[in-house]
Amino acid sequence: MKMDLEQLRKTAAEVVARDDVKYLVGWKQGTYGYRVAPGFVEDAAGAAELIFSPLCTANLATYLTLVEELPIPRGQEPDDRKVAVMVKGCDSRAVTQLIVEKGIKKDEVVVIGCPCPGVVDPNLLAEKYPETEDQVEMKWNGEGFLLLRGGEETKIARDEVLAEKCRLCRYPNPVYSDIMLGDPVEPWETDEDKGVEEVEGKDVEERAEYWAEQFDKCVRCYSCRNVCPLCYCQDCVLDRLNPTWVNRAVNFSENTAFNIARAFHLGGRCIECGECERVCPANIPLGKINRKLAREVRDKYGFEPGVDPDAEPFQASFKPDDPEEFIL
Amino acid sequence: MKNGTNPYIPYPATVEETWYETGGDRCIKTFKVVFDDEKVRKEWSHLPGQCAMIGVLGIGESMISISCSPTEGDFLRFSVMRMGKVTQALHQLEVGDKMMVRGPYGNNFPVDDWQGKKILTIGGGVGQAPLRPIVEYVKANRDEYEGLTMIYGARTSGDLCFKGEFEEMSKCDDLACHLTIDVEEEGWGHNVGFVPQMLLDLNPSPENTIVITCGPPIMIRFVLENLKKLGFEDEQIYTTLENRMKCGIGKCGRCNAGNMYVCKDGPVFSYAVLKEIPEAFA
Amino acid sequence: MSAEFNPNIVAFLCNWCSYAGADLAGTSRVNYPSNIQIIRVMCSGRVNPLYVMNALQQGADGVLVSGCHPGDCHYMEGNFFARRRLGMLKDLMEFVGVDPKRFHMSWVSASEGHKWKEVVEKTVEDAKEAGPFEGFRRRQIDW
Amino acid sequence: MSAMLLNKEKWPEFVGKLTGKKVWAPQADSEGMRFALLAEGEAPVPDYNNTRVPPKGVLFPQTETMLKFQVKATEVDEPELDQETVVLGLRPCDARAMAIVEKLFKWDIDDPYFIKRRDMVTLVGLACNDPGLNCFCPSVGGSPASTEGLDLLMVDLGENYLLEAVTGKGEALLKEMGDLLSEAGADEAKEKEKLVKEAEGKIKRTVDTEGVPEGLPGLWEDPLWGKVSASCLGCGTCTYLCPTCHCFDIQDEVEGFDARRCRTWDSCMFGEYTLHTSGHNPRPTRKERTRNRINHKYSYYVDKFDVIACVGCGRCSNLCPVNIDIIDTIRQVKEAL
Repeated sequence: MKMDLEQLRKTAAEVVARDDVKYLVGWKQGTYGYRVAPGFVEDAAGAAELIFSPLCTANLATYLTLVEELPIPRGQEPDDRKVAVMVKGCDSRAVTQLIVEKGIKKDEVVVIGCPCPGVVDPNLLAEKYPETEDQVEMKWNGEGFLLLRGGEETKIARDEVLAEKCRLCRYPNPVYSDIMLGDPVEPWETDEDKGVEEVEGKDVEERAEYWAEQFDKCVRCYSCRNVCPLCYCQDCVLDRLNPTWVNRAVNFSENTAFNIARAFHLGGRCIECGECERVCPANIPLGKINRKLAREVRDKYGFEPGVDPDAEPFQASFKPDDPEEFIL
Repeated sequence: MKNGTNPYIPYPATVEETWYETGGDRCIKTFKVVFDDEKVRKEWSHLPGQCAMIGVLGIGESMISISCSPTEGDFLRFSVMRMGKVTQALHQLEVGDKMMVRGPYGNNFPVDDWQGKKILTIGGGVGQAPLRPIVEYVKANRDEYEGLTMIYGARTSGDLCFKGEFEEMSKCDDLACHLTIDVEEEGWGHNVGFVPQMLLDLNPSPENTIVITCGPPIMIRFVLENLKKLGFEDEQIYTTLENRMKCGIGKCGRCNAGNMYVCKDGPVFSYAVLKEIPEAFA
Repeated sequence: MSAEFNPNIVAFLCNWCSYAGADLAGTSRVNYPSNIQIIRVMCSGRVNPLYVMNALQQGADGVLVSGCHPGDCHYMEGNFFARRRLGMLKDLMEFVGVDPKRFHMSWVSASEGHKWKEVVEKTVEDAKEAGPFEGFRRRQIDW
Repeated sequence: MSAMLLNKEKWPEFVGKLTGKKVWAPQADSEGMRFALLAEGEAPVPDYNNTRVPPKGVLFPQTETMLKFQVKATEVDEPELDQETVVLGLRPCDARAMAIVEKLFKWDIDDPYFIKRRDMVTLVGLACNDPGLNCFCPSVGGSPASTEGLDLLMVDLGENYLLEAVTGKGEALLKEMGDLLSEAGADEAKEKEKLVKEAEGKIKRTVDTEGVPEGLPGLWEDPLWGKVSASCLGCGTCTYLCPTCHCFDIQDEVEGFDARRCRTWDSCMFGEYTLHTSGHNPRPTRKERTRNRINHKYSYYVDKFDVIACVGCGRCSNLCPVNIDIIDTIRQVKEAL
């Protein structure tokens, strides 16, 4: 697949030029190395900086709900213009799920879909090809990737650096979009979810030990929660002090409670974009918990979030014949 | 307290008297407390404008301004509005119950520098609590100050704090007390209208006068505007700030307004200082 | 262990069926283990997963949630939601290493005093098998 | 001060001689390095770039019990802090951060917990021979072999460590080691100088802070804050992983009848940090919070303590999930001046 940057920038410029669009969120070159930063584009000049490459891991749908709503000063009209956002396949599921939950309305956003042949895991990439201060360009190259740095071209095999979420991805093409860029990509054979299976294979005590080690590292920076496009409560229950569900103390007990509660609140809602795992400064494999829950929901309840904008939210609905073999 | 002891240790104080100043959902309750430990009581000294961390063990602590003047006696008074977790717990305290107190924190009104001047206090709602000590201080040291004028307003007569104390004040000729409420009420013998407007109507002379104002941010904003109209200089105007606080001693970092820690460098600021801090009225 | 381990069980019972069922068990003099601490909630659908976690954090060795039979809910459908959510919670807790024997859910109607006895017996027995809960209990080691 | 040599083969013996003290050292966990207490008999060689979480927790633990008490009682107990501690192999930037934070904790009223811990700790630093990608310590007054805040500095000379005592505590530690060490000569000193120079040369990214502390207040309403903070997620990664960030929250926790008052790290990037009970928030959006973070480090702290509260360790740039890069931010500030 060829992602035509010209076309992307032209489309972006057209969208931001529209009267009913406030700004566009896309990806732009980061400040150094393999970094890619979210770009907030308001004019054609900004649109010319946008990129779409295998380094664009960030899920920009989170910015749809992240903006603080301040009271509008008396005499001023609310700014009702739309926000445009560029999405990959997985990100588009977040948008869909937000629409399902009425977190956003369809007519509040302009979704620009980018079919995605899979992005890289920046950690894996840096491990194999050390990061330098130079800005790099990265491209999809047939089955693999092409890394351009300081006039040098390096071919990298796909399996070497492909992000885990992409190996398991079943929706490389946006499921929901207003404008689609380029041609759809061919979905690929997905692997077995080895990460989840490995944990499932342990017995209960080994699992407890495994997660104890993981949760013990948690510093409770809440980046997993904040980056999640579907964690958008104004007043998070895990922040509350009256009553206090989870203490502020950072120890294994509270960290576990925090992480279980976070994962549970994403049950039947997680769209497996892998952002929580990517941003975690302690490298806790949060994706495993989320994917496990998503798989249970899919297998037991036949529900998949973020696919159908007209679906009922999973936790706020039921079927009379939901499984109940666990009930005494 | 002094260096060498752990400043985070609160001392038990017994509630001697308590009463409600106002009613309603966000009611204000005043506590008169006395330290249990004789030594703590002796070592404690505060000046008008300072605050203390008061709380209940197992719930938490809040920074509350001390609403009595040291001239009143060996006790402390706090007027607390019921808002959150800690203040709800405080409101459940009755006479004889224990409150944990540490402090005093923050700077104070420069009462010594103000000797020989006229004092004008402008308060709104619970904002009268930090102003009450200065009123009491001036009342106790009448010879040293030229006079005291108090402007105090609230939404309704029921929202006025320290109501019982104003009657007596208006009897003295060098003390003036002007009360106002937002909306007309039956049997209300005082002014009706907003505080900033009342200030304009009274038209106090800026000469040899110090103004201290405290109240809701919106009131402070208009009071400041009107004071400027009346010709007051920035150095003559004082106010107190508030921010979320945890430690009270300038360590925990959250109460900063610009480069000032409200708990250490404040809460009393002159407008001359304050207008240089961009965050002060945020 | 010489003395027999007596687990602490926290039970969240719905006001309309299970609580009445437990009541019936009491008034009918049905003997059942006394390890259980009952917390009455209006509906099993009201049981927030955080309740379950908090119970475990604060020293419960097992948790039981009990509500009306499907279709009998006083609020028409509360227990259907509970079934979905708590089923998911059970899977999740199992995945993070909480013994599934520690968490049970049951349907007990107001007339099922004997079923209540069975449910409690099963819950207590399972919790005994799982042993004292040491997992993410709020320990005081660093206090 | 005296300079000594320690053969690397004797490293386990060196560590072994620290018995009776708590020893913190960088250790590998499932993903990367972190500072942790050494178990008896362990002596991992400090061979690492830097830990993800700074060692500030040794002096300022993420969760610290301040007071212990019983529910409904009025008596409080203080926890006992009396064990000698050694931190092995921390980086000069992190040690410098401790010296910077100490200024605040000693300002006016002493913070008893920090000070007590500081008095009982011996900081043994390890100079950087191979600085990381985002290291910029020379730009903010540090150096790969800075001794500020350290008691003892180690320099990796290949086969040996060069140990230079900086304070009396470091000297005492050297004495304890007795004949494990041998006297260092002029050659080693030269070797060290060469390595430090090399290390400084390897630092690629720099910032120019000239005029930034004085200029920042004037940029209060500058559009750059909106631009910098637009992509901010409002998480605490940058602040929790910052060796100089020192804000904390105090909470009471109850467990049965036992209760404690504890403090935990807090972050100015959280909305809840400044939220008043009334619902009013003086810093309502990420823009104000980002502005406060940069101002606090580069302006307010300079006003109060005459030093920039950033040591150039590069952690926030490294780990920010959305590439808010402090080096680039200061560059933008500089441009806007």
